[in-house]
Amino acid sequence: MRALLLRDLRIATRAGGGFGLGLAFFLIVVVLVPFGVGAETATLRLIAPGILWVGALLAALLTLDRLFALDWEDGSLALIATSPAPLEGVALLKALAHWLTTGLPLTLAAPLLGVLLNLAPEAYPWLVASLLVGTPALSVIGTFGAALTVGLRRGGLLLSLLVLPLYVPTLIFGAEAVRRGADGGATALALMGGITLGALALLPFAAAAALRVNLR
Amino acid sequence: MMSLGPHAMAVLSAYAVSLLLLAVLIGASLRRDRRARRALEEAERDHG
Amino acid sequence: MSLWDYANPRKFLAVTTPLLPWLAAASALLVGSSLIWGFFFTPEAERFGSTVKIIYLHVPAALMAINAWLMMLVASLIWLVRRHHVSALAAKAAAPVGVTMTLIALATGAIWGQPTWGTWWVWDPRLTSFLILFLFYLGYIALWEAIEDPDTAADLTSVLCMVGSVFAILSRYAVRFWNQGLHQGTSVPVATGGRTVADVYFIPLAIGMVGFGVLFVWLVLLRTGSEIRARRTRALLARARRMPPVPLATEREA
Amino acid sequence: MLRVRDLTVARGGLAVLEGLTFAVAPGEALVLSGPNGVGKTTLLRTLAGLQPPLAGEIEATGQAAYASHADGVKGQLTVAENLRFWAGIYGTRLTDDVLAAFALADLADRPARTLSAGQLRRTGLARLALTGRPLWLLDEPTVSLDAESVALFAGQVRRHLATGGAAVIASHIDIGLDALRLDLRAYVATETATGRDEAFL
Repeated sequence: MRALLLRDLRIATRAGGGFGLGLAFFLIVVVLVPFGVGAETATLRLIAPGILWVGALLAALLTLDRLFALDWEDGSLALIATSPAPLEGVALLKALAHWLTTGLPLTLAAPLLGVLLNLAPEAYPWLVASLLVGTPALSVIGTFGAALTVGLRRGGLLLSLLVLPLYVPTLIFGAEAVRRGADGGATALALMGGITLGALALLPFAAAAALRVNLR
Repeated sequence: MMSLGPHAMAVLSAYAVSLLLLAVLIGASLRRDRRARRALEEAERDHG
Repeated sequence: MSLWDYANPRKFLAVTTPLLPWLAAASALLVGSSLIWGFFFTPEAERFGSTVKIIYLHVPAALMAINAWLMMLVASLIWLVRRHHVSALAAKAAAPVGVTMTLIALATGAIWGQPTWGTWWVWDPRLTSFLILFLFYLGYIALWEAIEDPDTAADLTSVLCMVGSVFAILSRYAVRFWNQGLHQGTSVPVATGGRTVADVYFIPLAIGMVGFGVLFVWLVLLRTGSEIRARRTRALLARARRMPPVPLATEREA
Repeated sequence: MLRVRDLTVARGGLAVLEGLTFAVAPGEALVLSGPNGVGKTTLLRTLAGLQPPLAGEIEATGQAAYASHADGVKGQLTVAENLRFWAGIYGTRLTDDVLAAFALADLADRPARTLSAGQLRRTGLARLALTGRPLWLLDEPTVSLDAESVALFAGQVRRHLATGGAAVIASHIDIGLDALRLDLRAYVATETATGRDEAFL
């Protein structure tokens, strides 16, 4: 099983593997916002948590539809399905690979971008904590969406339509945790942690079921 | 008995929008049913 | 004759097709009378003036929007467990009805709030939950449309419906956490339709709720019938296109 | 090794083949022949467990390794990395003599996207050997191979059979193996639609 993770990471980091894609998209989105919203630092400070979180969400979404599509096109998904590796494990490892290539870099880069958006100084630890707890949920929910739409013609677009509503609770708690900071941020963080753990525990099974149906 | 008062516009527009949406739904459902029945009759006639 | 016999598409059609006209008439009568009664014959409420008349559309529609999704959830579970085609097609048939009811609930909710809130749309927790439910409906319907093979579509949409239901409930509480609610709720709790309304308003409302329920049943049975007929047409055409069997006398060495 | 009794397989809701009964003993190979679309791939996928049969039983004493004509080889990785990945999945090890057996020793460090069809197929076969599974299920293994590669392929399959393995190969062209042939045209499903559409017909 570890071999699958190593392979995916190796492919992602190879040329054209799209490792930096999610991170680059996140940078661009956040940098563009002031041009749209105006350079007024007061407004930027106000919306910074929301922008950073929505940027993270979209960046995660962007890199999802290639998750299974590559293995589907060259037939290795079918070969893995007939191997001793359980599809539930495959789904979880795909989510982990996605998190390592997209979620984690985002979390580390977010504070830098917080500076751009004039984020309140005491909010930085909350920003990193909320992203650290939230991005795994984005990855595993996204993996479920990718499993549902693998093999479909316009799968990428459909994937966004299916996955974005599922992101709402994580987005709300994530942004709230940063916005509320010391007073009330902890509850938001805890609730989001609950969602992430629940998603990590249950969604790989749903993703595996979807993969089996699609491989039929 | 029937004075809609200052919010007449709100009440009327709410009813209008809702009834329009219902009409679209019912119309589409009926048309879809007619089309499905016709297609089935043809299929059964040709391939029985 | 157990309930599961209705799972046979042919029997389902035989039983439900004659019912449709009656259901149509009943829903028209009930919904019509409740709207007419509510619109013309109820006095203005003190706090809302005439906008209270909107409850006759908003409350039943909101109720149906939620019930439609629950029905789809149950139908999806039945499909996954017992592989009855009718329940999968019923879930597919109910989605457009549910999404329309959600739209009605959203529109009437927003219009109703406009005079008191001063703006056309307010991120009130209840209304926002219906907005999220609307997105779930869109995803569900889009997934049905995107998949060729009917049985694969039924399986995948069932899984989506189950996962979506969990997240819809999570969203409900996340939205409440996110926005404590602009105001302390109207006299009639919007989604639950609880009885904090004077009798003179309640009777037409009750009729309206029953009316919308019958309308929902009629539309779902009608649309499920169409789905079954479309599926039968598809099966007949597929069978006709299939390879004609080749006689046995070929060089068979095995 | 593999025993099939009165098997019916379906594609897209409709029965494609029915009444299939055959057995493959260790050391034996079975070639499924018949025109394209008769259901060779569907049958192989059912034997591999990728899709459930409509009716009938499949009894396999040895575990099966499935190889579709898309070899599942990653272009960005080298041949060795690809094979080491599959060895990791199946819990076996990539050794030099496996590479030598499939004449891949000198290709080990080349990115897979630079390989020819024949070399790709040899990598696919090396993967099969790495699975350590006795029953090979091969779908159109000799497509786009020149005569010399086909002969090499047949030799490798013979070696696998010699070690007590078995193979079921779907191919509409002759692959030069002295194997049993099963023409699937004789098993095309008749009028009685027993597929998932049955409820609607």
